[in-house]
Amino acid sequence: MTVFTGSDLTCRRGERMVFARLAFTAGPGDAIMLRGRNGAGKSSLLRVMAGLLAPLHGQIFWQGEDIADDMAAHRARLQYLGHQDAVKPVLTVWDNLRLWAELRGIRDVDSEIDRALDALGILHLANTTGRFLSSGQKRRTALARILIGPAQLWLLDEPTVGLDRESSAGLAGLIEKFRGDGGTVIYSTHIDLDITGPKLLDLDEFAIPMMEWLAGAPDDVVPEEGPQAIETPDKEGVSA
Amino acid sequence: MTVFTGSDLTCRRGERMVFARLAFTAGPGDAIMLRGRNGAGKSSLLRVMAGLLAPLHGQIFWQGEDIADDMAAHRARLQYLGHQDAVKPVLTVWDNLRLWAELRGIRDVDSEIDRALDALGILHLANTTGRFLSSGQKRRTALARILIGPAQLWLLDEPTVGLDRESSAGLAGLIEKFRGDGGTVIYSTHIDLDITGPKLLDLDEFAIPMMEWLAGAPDDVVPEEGPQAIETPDKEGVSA
Amino acid sequence: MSDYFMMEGYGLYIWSSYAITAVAMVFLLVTSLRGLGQSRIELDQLETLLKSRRPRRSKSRDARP
Amino acid sequence: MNAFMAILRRDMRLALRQGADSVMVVAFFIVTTTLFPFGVGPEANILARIASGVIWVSALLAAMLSLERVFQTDYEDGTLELLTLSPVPLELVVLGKVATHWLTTGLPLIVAAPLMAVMLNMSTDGFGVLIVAMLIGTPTLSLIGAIGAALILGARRGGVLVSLLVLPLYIPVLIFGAGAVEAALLGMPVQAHLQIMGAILLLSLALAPFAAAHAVRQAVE
Amino acid sequence: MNAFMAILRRDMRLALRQGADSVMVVAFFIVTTTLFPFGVGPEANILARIASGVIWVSALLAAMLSLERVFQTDYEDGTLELLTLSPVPLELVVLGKVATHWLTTGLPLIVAAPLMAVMLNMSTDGFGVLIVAMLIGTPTLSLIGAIGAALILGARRGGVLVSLLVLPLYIPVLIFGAGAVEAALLGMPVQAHLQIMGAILLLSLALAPFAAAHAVRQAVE
Amino acid sequence: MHRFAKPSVFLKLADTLMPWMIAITVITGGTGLYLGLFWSPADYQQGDTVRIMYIHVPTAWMGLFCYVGMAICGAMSLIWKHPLADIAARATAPVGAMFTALCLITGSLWGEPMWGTWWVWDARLTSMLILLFLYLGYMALVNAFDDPERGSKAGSALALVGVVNVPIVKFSVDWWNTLHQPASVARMDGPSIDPSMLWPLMLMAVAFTGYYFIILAIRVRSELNERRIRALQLSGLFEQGDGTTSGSALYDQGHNAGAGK
Ligand code: HEM
Ligand SMILES: Nc1ncnc2c1ncn2[C@@H]1O[C@H](COP(=O)(O)OP(=O)(O)OP(=O)(O)O)[C@@H](O)[C@H]1O
Ligand SMILES: Nc1ncnc2c1ncn2[C@@H]1O[C@H](COP(=O)(O)OP(=O)(O)OP(=O)(O)O)[C@@H](O)[C@H]1O
Ligand SMILES: [Mg+2]
Ligand SMILES: [Mg+2]
Repeated sequence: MTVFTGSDLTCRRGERMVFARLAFTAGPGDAIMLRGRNGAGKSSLLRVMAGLLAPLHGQIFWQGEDIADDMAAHRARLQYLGHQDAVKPVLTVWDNLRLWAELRGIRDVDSEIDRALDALGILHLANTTGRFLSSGQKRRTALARILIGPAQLWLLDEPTVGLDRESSAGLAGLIEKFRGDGGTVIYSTHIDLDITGPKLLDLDEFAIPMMEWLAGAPDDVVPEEGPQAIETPDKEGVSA
Repeated sequence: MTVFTGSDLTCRRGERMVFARLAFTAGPGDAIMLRGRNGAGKSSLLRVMAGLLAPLHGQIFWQGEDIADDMAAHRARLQYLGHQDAVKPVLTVWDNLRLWAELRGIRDVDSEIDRALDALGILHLANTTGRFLSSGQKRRTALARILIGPAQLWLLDEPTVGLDRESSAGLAGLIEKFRGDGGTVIYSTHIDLDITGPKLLDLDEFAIPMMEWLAGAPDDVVPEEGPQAIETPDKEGVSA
Repeated sequence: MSDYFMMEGYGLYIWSSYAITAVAMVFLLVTSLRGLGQSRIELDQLETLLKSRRPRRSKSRDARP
Repeated sequence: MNAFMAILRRDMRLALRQGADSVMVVAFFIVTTTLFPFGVGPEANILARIASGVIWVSALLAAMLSLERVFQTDYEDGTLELLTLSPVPLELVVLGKVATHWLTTGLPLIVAAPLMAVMLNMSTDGFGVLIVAMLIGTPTLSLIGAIGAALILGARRGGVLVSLLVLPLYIPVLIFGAGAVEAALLGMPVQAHLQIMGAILLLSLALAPFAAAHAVRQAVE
Repeated sequence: MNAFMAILRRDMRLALRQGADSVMVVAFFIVTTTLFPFGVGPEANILARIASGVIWVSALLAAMLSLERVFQTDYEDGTLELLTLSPVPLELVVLGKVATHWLTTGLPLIVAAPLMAVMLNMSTDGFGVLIVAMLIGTPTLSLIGAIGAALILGARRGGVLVSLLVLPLYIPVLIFGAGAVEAALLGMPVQAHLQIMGAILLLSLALAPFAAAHAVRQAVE
Repeated sequence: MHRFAKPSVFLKLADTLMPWMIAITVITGGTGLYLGLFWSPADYQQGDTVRIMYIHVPTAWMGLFCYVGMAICGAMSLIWKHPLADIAARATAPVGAMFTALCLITGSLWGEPMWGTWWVWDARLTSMLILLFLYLGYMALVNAFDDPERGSKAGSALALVGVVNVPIVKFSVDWWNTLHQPASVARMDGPSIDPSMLWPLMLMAVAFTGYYFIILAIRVRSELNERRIRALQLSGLFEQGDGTTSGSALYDQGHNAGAGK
């Protein structure tokens, strides 16, 4: 069964084509690991999946429905972790998380936050101000955020940055648990995370030889239809 | 022969004791590699060595003279590379380096910069604007800066960040060459750099157990004599 | 004739407003045209470079796995 | 509504923790207003004549100066993109931020304004209208300002830029705000002025959240 | 001296590349000045009376607004600590930055001031003195401002803070600058005013580089 | 809509229309100038200064027209998300700003002999000044981003918001207690304008409109060129001067990933 699919995705940032003709499929319990050089477009793809960035071309579906048609529903089902931690230096860890709990309409805010902090092993830091956190503790606070409220899809951009070995293993456990509950996880990382059988999606394969794109579409500076002139064969990506 | 030594160094940042009773010695041709967890104080130590930060306690000597006595001379002999690249996005690589050449009073600015750029393999980027550089290219621009003008001491804070394998090897070669010419190099890194026989200085060994420090000196929050109450034995650090 | 240009003593106001308008419009036209010309020249250069590079590049691309 | 309160609560807590935020805005307002007696000279009648204008202009500048950070810090530390991704409408989030800006900027200015009016020798007849006009006018400043603050996200030199974008849009508020006080001082009816200000407030209340949310969405792309 | 020129050259290049930097300052100056007729009303004689004060206050605010970035960007991207570590005296570096600030802020303001004077109906008698007073006064603004800009490095919310630190120090310049123009308009001698302004300039020229350099050294710790 | 506004289609259209636009502009401009300067009579009250009107009024109209055009482009960019609308708005701004500034300058040059002052804070004059500020703010915003596309998008949003201000400021004439326009202007406002003055006025207005479209075509075209140049440069293909490439440089090239981050 597949619930989350994307087809023919092309992404342009600034004047730069990042990837083209990318496709993916994922079902409940699946994990996709994004790989690629710096600048290959891992973050861009995750942002496209989250709906932060509109792809130049192609669509993304959740259970057969284009996510662009009902962004609110898509947002309600996903949790996104970006490069940045979004931890306010003047608020305590607890206060930092409270906003996100309230925005998701959690009823029992207190116990939900405590549960999340406990899962990440930073319950003892609940009343510590953000400014005094080490980078790893900050990252864990950000990770605690994705545990708050129900979700079906996790989009994690290099979640292990700044984590020590132990916390990395803990994170892998959380991901496995989420998958066990039927969640879908898509994550990018440079180091290996101990996840059982993730699908691999290598962004480097979808890189566009700029050269040919530029040569192929001399007039189409603002291409409407995507770079039709590319000769790269249609990649299939991962499939369930 | 030792030219650059420090003794009994204690460093406090904000309210936090970073390291205490640290000592080091280095001679011409020596390389010291700083290691330690995030937040162990590697950057702090390098800043103390550069004279950017005054240690709470202890002194640093260059050929027997306290560097604090003649900062201008110390500055003239050292090249410092921090976490930040200090590359202006709106200036070209060449214009970025020009200021530093001019401030060091280099006579033949053009050829000196070209030489430095060539050594880092980014001569072809000379006229590229900073904004369009990748992080590795930015880092190499920053590294080109330390090649401009004569120096006796290099203080490099994680110089390999953002460099690909090849450029790392190239950097190691530059360091070896500098050492061969009698220079002293002190650098911090999380990954291994291919340097022959660096001395190791593990900052974790000099960490102060905050608990004990606070417990030992309840009303001595700003200790004048360093944390006397600590029971850790007086470490010797590396010695030539 | 010079009476005409004097415009009952208001010549300075009238002619300077016409002149300023003309200068501004010509200036904008010239800078726009020059910008277009420059962009064209630069684009042509890059375009020819692109054509000349193309075969060599795709070869080296094939060489990589 | 719940989301609105959540944002408002968090932002107010941030503003208060970050220390004396509104104190600084008020201080800027007072210092700027105080510059005029130095610049124009101390004649009481001249000062009284220009008092309402000077107070309004200073209030505009003070409100504008604090605009830059309505979204900026959230943008820089990644909070803004998470807010965009949260299930609540972004317009509500924007409204929460506008409310915080008004509570930390507009409201303190209203408290400080009569003080400055006394210093500038304004007749007490105008005080009531001054306060009422500011009560209607300052929320408009916050609303319009939010659009500017959202537009400059990611731009170089946001500070000066936001003033260029926002000040021309503030001018109607200035005209009718100062006009109302002027009219009150001359004993003329002020109803019309205040009604127009109310209309501007309603208009910007209807438009600004959408425009600012649109700009924020563009910025986090 | 060489170092001074190097800094000046680089900073000017930065300012010009970064696009229309001084244009924006001038625009802010013009917009702020324009606000007053809206606030005060269009009567020509009132405007003429307050013209010199308004122009000076607007110039102060415009100079102040661009202060924040004298050191800020260099501080944030690590350039400032490298400058501190370079073998040339930091005071010279500071002086180079002050000169750039003046060239990109003070000088354009002097060019724009007569235009605003015309629009505010100031009598042409005052123009010459206005320009001379601004020529002496604006470098003082840049010098004093540099101290404030260096002091707030690393502080949150630099913009408002710098205004609080710097504006009170600007008041003497404001008093004598506006006073000189006023005197010229009344046909009185202006010598004394200008001499005092010159003295303030010399004093700040002697003190500001050291104070600012000291503050910078502390900031990069 | 999308298909029609494709850059290539636009450029082709502009190419075919260009000679016509130039012809119209030159002919109407020439006749307008001739009629205005030689044929039309001096006004019985304002004398020859009335000849300033033949540029003052068309520039005023163009200043307003260009702003509305910009706002329409902004709306199109919002609704259809078409990049060409952003580019057109961006290309319109300098023309509109120039015409607005020219209106202010010629108005001042007319005001000095007629009213005895260069400037009064009259509602109509100040509304024009604010319009100039709106243009300047737009141009500053558009150029303040490293990514020009983002700048254009932000600018379009601003243009759309700013247009609300135009009628507000215009109507403020009724409420703002002000010195009103002297009678000399009010007299001309009526429909009683003589055909001998109306003709050159209209011809000049047509000529200015033609000029605007010519500049628009030129600037849109060079903006499209610039975008392609940036794309080419960002590709990293042309960074090294000669053929001698070191290994790492070769790795950087030709890939979309080289320069970012
Ligand atoms: C800086 C000064 C001035 C500015 C900014 C200015 C602005 C304008 C504007 C914006 C319009 C177009 C109004 C519309 O189409 O709704 C206009 C029209 C006009 N202006 Fe001016 N004006 C100025 C000075 C003058 C002066 C000094 C005179 C003559 C004494 C004058 C005479 C006219 C006339 C006759 C029209 C045409 C009105 C009509 O029939 O639509 N203007 N001006
Ligand atoms: N400006 C500062 N003010 C107060 N405390 C600071 C400051 N900078 C760093 N610290 C603290 O000093 C300690 C040492 O920091 P330092 O940057 O030297 O660590 P590091 O070993 O370089 O770590 P990393 O590997 O992350 O670079 C950390 O605990 C940090 O929280
Ligand atoms: N806001 C932006 N505007 C324009 N181009 C961008 C932007 N963000 C990223 N890019 C470019 O898009 C490309 C892909 O960036 P992205 O951040 O997706 O890479 P990544 O695979 O996540 O890299 P990393 O491993 O460094 O995180 C890069 O070449 C980058 O230069
Ligand atoms: Mg990434
Ligand atoms: Mg460090």
